[in-house]
Amino acid sequence: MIRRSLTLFAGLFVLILVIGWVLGMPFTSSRLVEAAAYALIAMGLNIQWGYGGLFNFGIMGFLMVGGAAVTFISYPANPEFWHSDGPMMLGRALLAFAVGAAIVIAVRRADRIGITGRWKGVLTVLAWFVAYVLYRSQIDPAAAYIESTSGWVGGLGGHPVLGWLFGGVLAAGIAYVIGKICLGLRTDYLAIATIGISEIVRALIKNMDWLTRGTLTVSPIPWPTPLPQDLQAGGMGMDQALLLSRGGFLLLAIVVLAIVMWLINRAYGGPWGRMMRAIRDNHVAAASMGKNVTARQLEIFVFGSVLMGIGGAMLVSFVQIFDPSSYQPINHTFLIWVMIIVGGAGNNWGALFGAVLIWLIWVISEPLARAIFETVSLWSTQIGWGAIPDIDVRSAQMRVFVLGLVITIALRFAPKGLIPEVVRREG
Amino acid sequence: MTEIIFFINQVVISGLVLGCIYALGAIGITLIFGILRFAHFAHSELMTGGAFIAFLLAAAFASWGIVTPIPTGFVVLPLAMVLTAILSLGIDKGFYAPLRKRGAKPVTLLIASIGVTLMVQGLIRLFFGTGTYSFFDTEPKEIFRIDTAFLGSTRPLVITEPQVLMILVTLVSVVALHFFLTRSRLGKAMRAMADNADLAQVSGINTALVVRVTWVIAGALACMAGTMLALDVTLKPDLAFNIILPIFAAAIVGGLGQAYGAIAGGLLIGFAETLAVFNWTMLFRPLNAILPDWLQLPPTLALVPTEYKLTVAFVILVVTLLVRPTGIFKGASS
Amino acid sequence: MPLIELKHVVGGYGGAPILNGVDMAIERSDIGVIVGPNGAGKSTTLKAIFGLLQVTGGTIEFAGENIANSLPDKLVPKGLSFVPQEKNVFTSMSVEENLEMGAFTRRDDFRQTMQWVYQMFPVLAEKRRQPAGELSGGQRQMVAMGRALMSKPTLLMLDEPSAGLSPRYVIEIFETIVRVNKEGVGILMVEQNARQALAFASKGFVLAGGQNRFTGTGPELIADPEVAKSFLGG
Amino acid sequence: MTSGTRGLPDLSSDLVIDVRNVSKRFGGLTAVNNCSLSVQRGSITGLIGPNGAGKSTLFNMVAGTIAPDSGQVIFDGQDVTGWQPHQLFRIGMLRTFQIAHEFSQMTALENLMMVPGDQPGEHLSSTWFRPRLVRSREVEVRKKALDVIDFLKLGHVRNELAGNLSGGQKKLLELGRTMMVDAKVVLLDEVAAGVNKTLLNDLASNIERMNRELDYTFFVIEHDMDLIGRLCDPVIVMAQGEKIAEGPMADIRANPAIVEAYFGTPVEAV
Amino acid sequence: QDSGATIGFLGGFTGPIESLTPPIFAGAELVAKEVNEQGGILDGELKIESADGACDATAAAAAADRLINTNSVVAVVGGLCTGETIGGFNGSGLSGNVVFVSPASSAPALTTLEDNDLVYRTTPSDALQGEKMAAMLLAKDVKDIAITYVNNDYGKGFADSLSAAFTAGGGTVAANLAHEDGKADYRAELGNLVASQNLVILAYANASGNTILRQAVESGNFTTYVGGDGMVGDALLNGIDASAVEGMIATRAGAPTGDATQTYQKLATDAGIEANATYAPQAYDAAFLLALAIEKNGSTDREGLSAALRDVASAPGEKIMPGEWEKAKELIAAGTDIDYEGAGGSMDFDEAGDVDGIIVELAVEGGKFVEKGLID
Ligand SMILES: Nc1ncnc2c1ncn2[C@@H]1O[C@H](COP(=O)(O)OP(=O)(O)OP(=O)(O)O)[C@@H](O)[C@H]1O
Ligand SMILES: Nc1ncnc2c1ncn2[C@@H]1O[C@H](COP(=O)(O)OP(=O)(O)OP(=O)(O)O)[C@@H](O)[C@H]1O
Ligand SMILES: [Mg+2]
Ligand SMILES: [Mg+2]
Repeated sequence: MIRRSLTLFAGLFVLILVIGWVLGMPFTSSRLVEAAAYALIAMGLNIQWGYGGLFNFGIMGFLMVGGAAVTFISYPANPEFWHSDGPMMLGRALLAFAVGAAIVIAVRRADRIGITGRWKGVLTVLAWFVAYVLYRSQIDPAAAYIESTSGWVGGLGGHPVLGWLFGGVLAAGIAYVIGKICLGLRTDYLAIATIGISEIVRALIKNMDWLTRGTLTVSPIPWPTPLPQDLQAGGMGMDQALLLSRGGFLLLAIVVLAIVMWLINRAYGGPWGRMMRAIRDNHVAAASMGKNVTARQLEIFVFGSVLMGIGGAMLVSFVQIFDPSSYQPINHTFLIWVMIIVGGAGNNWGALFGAVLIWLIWVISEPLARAIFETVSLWSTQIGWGAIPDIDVRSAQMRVFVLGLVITIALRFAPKGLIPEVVRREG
Repeated sequence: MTEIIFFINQVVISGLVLGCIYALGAIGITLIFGILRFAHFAHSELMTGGAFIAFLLAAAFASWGIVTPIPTGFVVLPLAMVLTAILSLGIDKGFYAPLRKRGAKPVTLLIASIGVTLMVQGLIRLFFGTGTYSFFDTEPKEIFRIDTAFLGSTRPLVITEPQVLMILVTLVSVVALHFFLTRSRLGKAMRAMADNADLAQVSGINTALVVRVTWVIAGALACMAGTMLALDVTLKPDLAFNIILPIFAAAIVGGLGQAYGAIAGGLLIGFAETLAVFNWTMLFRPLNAILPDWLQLPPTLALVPTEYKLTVAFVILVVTLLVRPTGIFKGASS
Repeated sequence: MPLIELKHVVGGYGGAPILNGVDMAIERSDIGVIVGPNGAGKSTTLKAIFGLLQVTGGTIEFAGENIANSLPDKLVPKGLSFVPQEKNVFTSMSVEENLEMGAFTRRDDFRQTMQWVYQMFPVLAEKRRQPAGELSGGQRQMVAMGRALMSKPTLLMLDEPSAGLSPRYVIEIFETIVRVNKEGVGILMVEQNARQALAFASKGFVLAGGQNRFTGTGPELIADPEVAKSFLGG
Repeated sequence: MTSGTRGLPDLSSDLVIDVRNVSKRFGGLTAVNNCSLSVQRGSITGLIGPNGAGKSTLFNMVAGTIAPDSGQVIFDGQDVTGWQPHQLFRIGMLRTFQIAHEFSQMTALENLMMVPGDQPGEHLSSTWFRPRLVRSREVEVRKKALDVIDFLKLGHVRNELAGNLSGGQKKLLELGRTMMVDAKVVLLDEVAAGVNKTLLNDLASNIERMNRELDYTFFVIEHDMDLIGRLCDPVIVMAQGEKIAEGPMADIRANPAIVEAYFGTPVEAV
Repeated sequence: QDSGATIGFLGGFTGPIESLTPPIFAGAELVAKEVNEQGGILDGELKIESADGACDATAAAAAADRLINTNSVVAVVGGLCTGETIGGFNGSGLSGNVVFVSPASSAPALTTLEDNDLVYRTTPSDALQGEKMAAMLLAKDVKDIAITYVNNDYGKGFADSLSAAFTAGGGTVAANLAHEDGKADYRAELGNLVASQNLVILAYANASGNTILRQAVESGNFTTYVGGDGMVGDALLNGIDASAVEGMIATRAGAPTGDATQTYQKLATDAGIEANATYAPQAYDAAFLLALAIEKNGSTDREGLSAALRDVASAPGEKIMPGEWEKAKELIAAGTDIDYEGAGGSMDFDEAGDVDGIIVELAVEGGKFVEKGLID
């Protein structure tokens, strides 16, 4: 097993070298940064699915939340907003939200004063409605005002790493709420519920122009490490600056990844992991053995989501633009699933391997498809059938084919993943 | 009266058509899920592929000069269904059967089906490009405008021929599938296998055959769904892919593995989407005449802004699941 | 010629073999009972006959024909039938549908057989429309047996048919087995209710570690002090 | 080894389980009908009755796996109606399942090791920041699990996935769980079914010993009358969701109605 | 290293605008063909290297990275979606000192992007077209409209400017609603738009635009249909009863005299590509301008390209029309200043790198879009 993993990682390393050689180091280094972020996200999913058996298909939502968080924290402040009435109006909206929440919570406890059954139901609906109207009555004018006077609220100008952490915290908060509502659902139902919630999150972020600028996008978002142009300004050569700055970001990403890996491995190797596997395996029995299944599943869901939030924030920091319309379930949810299933669910090294491999394949699939097309085209010209028309267009579209092919082939030969979960047999 | 006809056009017919689109897709998904216990993501590509097959056949018919009273796309449907069934058998043999044989988990099959989705998408674009095609290039699309003046309405009821056909086809296929599953020998064998494949084998059921039958039916249904959708809208490479999420939602809300659930879920999601953004002022406008000035209806009175349309469908989905965690009809789970 | 004959069968689940040479022979008139400690390979023996695992050595002959490694959908029409130890009902299907599935390979009218099964287990007739998953443990066992009888087998293999049944039903099940046997169906069953089962067994096999330890008629085995002490609980 | 027991037991009461008028309906069927029964502290109480009498359903309600439609369950003087299974485990109740609920993707040893409550390693904070504590506790748990495994004669399959065990071995594992913790009350749902009689004798002795020496209370559903007769006093008889009799085994055996409905007469040899 | 030059093309070959991209790319490729037929660039061949940005900032960053750092392109045509352009540019363009000329990113965000004077676009900002469309409609005595726009930066920017200008001009915007792309059914959305009989659709012909138009026609609730530049394309009329949309009005960026546009149309038609396709002329212009600038700059250096681009694009100088590469090459060699007059407008870049475009009116006649002249 160990031999196999080592071989695979060696192979991956060789693949990276080959890509570096063919496509250049600067290109490869930034893909590796992205791969590291994806690895973090895949790790999050691995915790949720591989450890906890939770079918989270709403990854995209958490990535967006992370992205929005880092944008908010690290983008320079918008003085126009801070000097307008906007903050005050938002403050009022927040207050309205708090009051609304208080009303709803109070009504949930109504049974303490003897209101139960149908009356409580009526009261609950009423409370939600009042809270909704109250909040809307404050937020709508505030949003309109901000959009018309200062465009949007802008950022806080904080350090990007703080933004990453905030991304994690925000994702945790949302995961907590989702978990509270949905974790009781059975697997497939949980999947579709989370898809639904991620679509809701996307719709909100995309349309809350006052907060996120919506489809108008925010850029450039600062880097936690020096940008190439900063280094260039410091008198460095272009290539060198590029490599160095990307190397810096990569290093930071790898440090984050390494810390997370260490924490997870430690937890999963011990009784915590055993308990989680037991819950995944048979939650009825686990509950009878004294494990608090709901709380534990919530814990694991939140934990995984934190990593997704951080990873999503890292990605946005790195590409320097937050564009809500660019989030697609296929790229931001299903791709991650492919990573851990091909890599090996329940095994962190598998998740890491899968994330890097699939991301690299995704990136090189385009040139690869083109190379294949050009070769075929060359042959067909030689044997007199003429060249293939529109190679550029076709090869770009065939990248999805290449990715699909890799997935099916990998699964066919390793249905449990390339580095599958190991059964813990003790001496 | 005009307002009511408007409501019927905008909500009843629209919701019905949309619901049928979702339901048609959902029956196939629900069937595969019921028997093979995995969410077959590539169903959308079977639908699109089936529609393209039907399109090619229809084009061939047109070039041979065959004229039919109902849309050609509909006439060639049986043949296209057969071809798609063969295609889906091939896909199973090539990609899913080897995984099943090695005891893969449902989620692995799901991911494999994502792989298949990507491959089929690539191939469709390779051969057909990214453009749109219409079944009605050579023949007109019949639009029924039923005059409702006798009811005192100034608006007609509007429905197109493909929509009428689609509603009929959906009903027939759902009922047929339900009876097939609950009454026929093979249908019961399929359910038995869905329940406990090992025991089904022990009972002497030829499980390989059951799997084949499942794929044949699923392929045929997918082709039908795709073609009906393409007849109503236009044919393009992302025809069904774009709506696969609501289709899955419909299948799950209805209760996975339940034929009737597909139609219930489809209609629920379809009507939810339609009603959520419907402008109620259009219906209650006559009230303005009797309401005092300060209580006049605003020009738009919708539950949510149109950009949140999808959201509402999903909110309803989540709420439904919370109230009835196994779907409207009690569904299966992997 | 015995109805079924195992000669030195070796087999397992892919790893080390579980069966290391099992010999058995059952006539059509026989009730064969396999007993032995947990994990001895009793269930595995039945599964090996029924083609559910890889047999790597020895022969299994059914009515003179070697059936080692044939699949169930070939074996059921030949007259074999099997009730597994666990997960032996279709939980989401009604009791009646469970029985129908038992008759899946039959092309003739099986309504009479179904009546016969209902007579044997009247509770099932009452619950014929109820999903089998909602039955109590003992009721499920009856459904499982009923399903197996629906194919009108010549050899019925049962894996612990009495497990979980209340004493009265244990008795009834055993009576039924005897009755079924009298109607010309050979029986091969695994039992942990060993004393009770061996009491009416015409062939008894004690299995341990995947091998035969003792063979004889049921009463003989009960009488053997060593068997009694090591395998029948003294 | 530390105890899995917490809370403040009400030692004044000698009824450790007191079921009061509970009912449970499934659709049209009343599985348990206004049933009341109780278990004395320190006893081995048997629960017998025909198939479908509602015994397992009653257990499920006592152990919190399903909630009763009406009625109360009192455990150790505390009203625990509607409690979750894990909460009940914490106050000292442990149950086994009629149809074995093993963790099929874990080894037999791990199946046992995960049972003890209060393992510090089950909390992320201590896993990360107090590794020493986690490790020492882990060693204890492992030793205990190995002892239990050996006792159950499962030593040779301890590294096998529980899903690959034979039916009887799974049952043994189910029983083994009860030996991993010091519970106050153990509910056994047909542990004997499918277990070899010779081994069962050992198990029975062990149950008696745990009862005598460690003050375990056992509440046992069983169809094996020899075992019930040997272990249990008193025996409660259920039928159609109701308690119909209670008393020592001898009395039960002497009740012709019960004998007729439940025991039947043995099959004669061929 | 041969003596020609390579420029990159960054566009969404996959993803939400995959159906729009191929004709746009064809527009750019047409330039390469012409340049190479008419004497080449810098004594060598002009090559276009494409990369898939998937209309997604992250993917675009990777794609641009490859173009710039691996294929070492001199400049980039693209991206198409605004997120693509910004993602690609921030990722590698800025540090690599690469000029980006986008043919399709019309969102205002590009105007304010901090770009070291490297990012340009050959399509006018959405704001302009909205104003022009409002003027045109008011001139046609359309007093009230209902707008539905695709929910992205293009649709939103366009709709905002249209509704502002239309209201300011005295018209009534009865409804102004966003819709999501890629759905099978828009009847519900259309139901909210019936407050006016004049329906303005700001979406893409190949995507939601077609579906909405068809369902609007089927509903029979509207009399006049109006579309933005995204709607101009033969794909729009696919599967729609042509007689029902006869007279549909549209706007898009065009050239002042019509000369340049006509030249381009002829060139494109001769080359067998769809001349009318959305943003294809702009892509042609972008590529042509970059080729001119490279020739002017005299080498494949990225340094100085931006200045050269401004030089060849704007007056003063001898006018160069689409297709006149040979002539331009000679003039540049002779040191004469030139001024490119594009297929999509006069292409005079302002401070921010935006063009002050010219908007033309089109109408559907006999199932085809026909140009009707300039809107002023
Ligand atoms: N989940 C369920 N849904 C519907 N009916 C159920 C359910 N669980 C049990 N029942 C019914 O309740 C009755 C009592 O079942 P229970 O399992 O409690 O019986 P039992 O006394 O344990 O029998 P056995 O000794 O056979 O295990 C049975 O008739 C059974 O069919
Ligand atoms: N699916 C499987 N994969 C691997 N090993 C298995 C599998 N099923 C059973 N075994 C092993 O084979 C051995 C024999 O199992 P078998 O089920 O035949 O026992 P048995 O004699 O029926 O016991 P019991 O009386 O407990 O049912 C056991 O040690 C078990 O661990
Ligand atoms: Mg067994
Ligand atoms: Mg029971």
